[in-house]
Amino acid sequence: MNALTLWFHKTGSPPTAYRLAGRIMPWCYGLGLVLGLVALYGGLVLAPRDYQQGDAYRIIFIHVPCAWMGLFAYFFMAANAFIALVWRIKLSEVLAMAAAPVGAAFTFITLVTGSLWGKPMWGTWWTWDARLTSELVLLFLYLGVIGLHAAIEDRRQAARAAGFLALIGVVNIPIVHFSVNWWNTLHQGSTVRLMGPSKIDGSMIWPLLLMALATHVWFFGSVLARTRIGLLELDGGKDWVRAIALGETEARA
Amino acid sequence: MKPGSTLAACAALVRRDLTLVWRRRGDAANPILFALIVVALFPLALGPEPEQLRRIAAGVVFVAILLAGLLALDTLFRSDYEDGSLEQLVLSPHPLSLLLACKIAVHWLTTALPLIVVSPLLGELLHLAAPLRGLLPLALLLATPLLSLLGAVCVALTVGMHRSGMLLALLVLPLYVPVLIFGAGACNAAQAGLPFAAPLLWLGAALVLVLVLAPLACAAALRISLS
Amino acid sequence: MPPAPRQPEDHRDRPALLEARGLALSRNDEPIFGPLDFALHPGEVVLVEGDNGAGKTTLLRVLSGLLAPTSGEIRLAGEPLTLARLSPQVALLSHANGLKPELTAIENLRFAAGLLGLRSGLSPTTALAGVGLAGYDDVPTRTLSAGQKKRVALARVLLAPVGLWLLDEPYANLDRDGIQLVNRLLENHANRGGAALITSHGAYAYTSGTPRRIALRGGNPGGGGPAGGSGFSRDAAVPEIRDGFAAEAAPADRSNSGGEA
Amino acid sequence: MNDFLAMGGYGAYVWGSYAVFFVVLAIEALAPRATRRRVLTELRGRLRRREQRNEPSA
Repeated sequence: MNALTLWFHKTGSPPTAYRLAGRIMPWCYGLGLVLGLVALYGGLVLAPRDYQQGDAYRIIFIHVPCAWMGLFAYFFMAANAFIALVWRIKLSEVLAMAAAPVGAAFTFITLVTGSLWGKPMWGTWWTWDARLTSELVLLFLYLGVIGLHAAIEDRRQAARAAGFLALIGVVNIPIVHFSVNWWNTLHQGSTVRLMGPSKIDGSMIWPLLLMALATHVWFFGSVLARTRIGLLELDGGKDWVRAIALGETEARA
Repeated sequence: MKPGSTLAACAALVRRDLTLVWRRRGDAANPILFALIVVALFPLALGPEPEQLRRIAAGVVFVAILLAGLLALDTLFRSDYEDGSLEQLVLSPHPLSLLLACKIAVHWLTTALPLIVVSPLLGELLHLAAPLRGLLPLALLLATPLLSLLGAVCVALTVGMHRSGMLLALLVLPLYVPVLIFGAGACNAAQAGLPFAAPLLWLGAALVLVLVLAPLACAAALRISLS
Repeated sequence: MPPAPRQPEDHRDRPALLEARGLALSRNDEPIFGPLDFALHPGEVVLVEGDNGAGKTTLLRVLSGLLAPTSGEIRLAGEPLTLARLSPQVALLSHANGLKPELTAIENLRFAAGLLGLRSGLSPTTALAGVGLAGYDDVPTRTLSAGQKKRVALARVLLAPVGLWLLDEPYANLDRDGIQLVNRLLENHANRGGAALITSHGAYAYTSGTPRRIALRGGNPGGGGPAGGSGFSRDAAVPEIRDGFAAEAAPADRSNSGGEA
Repeated sequence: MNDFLAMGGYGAYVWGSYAVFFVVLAIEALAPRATRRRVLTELRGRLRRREQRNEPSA
């Protein structure tokens, strides 16, 4: 066995992964928070007012990073589900299922902030714009994965079934996007482009990118937190979990 | 046909499923009645103006048939799962995906095809525009096998759950979105005097692809949920 | 590797129909059974004993290939069993009979024959007669009693051209004649060079021949001491496997009380 | 300061968006803690059951 596979086996073993995740997780959360606050300062205070949209455009600093995260989390989930189904690696199963609720949260934020942005810009809370519609379908895909995972008793079987669904969804996403785009051209009337070809100033772009970085780091922190729980559930009968379960009782007593 | 050959197995399965449908023929009309009721609800909700109904006719018929198919999906594996014949199917030495393809085909023939046959009637209830009378069944003919095949994969994932109805809808509907868009979209385009061949061709292409992939995915999903 | 299974002389020259090595299954990390090591040779009938919830049914599902084991491997006639390619050499009788209530007995058997093929010299009708249901050909399965349904399911197993039978509680729901019928079917199958693994929750009834027994204790390794002289068990505590020769064979009158569901 | 809060008349939308962002992410970050507590309680129950089961035979 070469050094790399050895390393994977060692890191992929639940107790090691649990400990490693525990060590990295607070850094992700902390870094995400700090970067996010800096980005917010840049976006809300430093960035100039948009000549067309006024201050309303400032929603972009959370809307767009969250939209990116929604997609990123889905691909992260699907990639892990693929690894889990093909090589039956426990850690990947847990990682995939940990990403689902986080991705769903980001997608939800995208939809709500998009709606809040749409009201002053388009005069309506909701429009059947291609992006919004695709985003809605993405949210349903997430909810399907989460629902299926919750509905099956055996944790490994649940992860495999939900992972399989996530893989079907990953094929579905571009098809939905393509079909919704086509559908939208058929009903041109209601289309309003959210982001026109207007040039974005440098003072606007850096908070956006920084916020994207912050959400990514935050995402990994949250995924690791959920992964730890998933590992505990999966390895419930093992000694290392027993030590953790009993250790926490003592700590509280 | 040699007994024990894959062909014989498929034939036996098709014959059995058709016999079963015939023995339960009372249930066969249920999807049609359901679609009829859904379509009848629209004039009641929106008012009887023919012009308004004509505008939405194709879309409403499409959605009604999609929902009727969704309700019928549950019967695809349920009884086979409950009486243990699904296990026998999985344990047979023949390619599971092929056997499942046969099952899905019979299911489509007995649930979706009758709906297509009554679709002109449903359209007439909503004053469907004359040029769409031929196009709507054609679009349905391309779209409903897609719905059945995609639905079968999701049913296979939820097989064995006691109350899978809502969950199944949640899993299936995102997959149905593109089919609905192209199927109903073709009709709407034709109604607006736009070219409508492209969406139909897309549906056809998707059907060929899904015809190959869905039984394989369905078999893999079934193995996961039976374990 | 555990020591090689001890076998009666006449089976030594033929490969094992079924071989399990270190076979174990757990769900949500709760052990269900195992690790188990055993082999099933042509002409053998092995009885899996255990209380409710000991994992008998699950073991049969694993052995048939429906369920992937958590660890260990299964070999059927020397070939490893994988989920991707199930073996055509296994017939499974599970709790659910696998019969369609709307179809007649003969239609159910015809379908089974179409799916799995026919054992040479048998037809659905003769198989039905072989389980004591001659003349029931055109009766809808729905109207049959639980015991008669079990017989139809047994006819399905009988019909399949396979060497290995995995029967889950074959005695359940059967009357005295039915129990003897199962024993006769098993005996004939063993004499033909087939093998069978049957489960029973204690009230076993296989009286003829030399049934070897595997006792499942579920995932609770607390109980049960090591079985003296057992050559099959990797872990002395789980499971306990004994050879069921003379001293262990069931007394004949036990079959009367056996088979209660 | 008031100017900043008003966001050129779009205050409700902008601050509303940011509120949603923070609330959802806060819930999302706190949820694992509750789950973790629940899982550990379940595990302890399981361990206790297992010990009880083993004691009589031991």
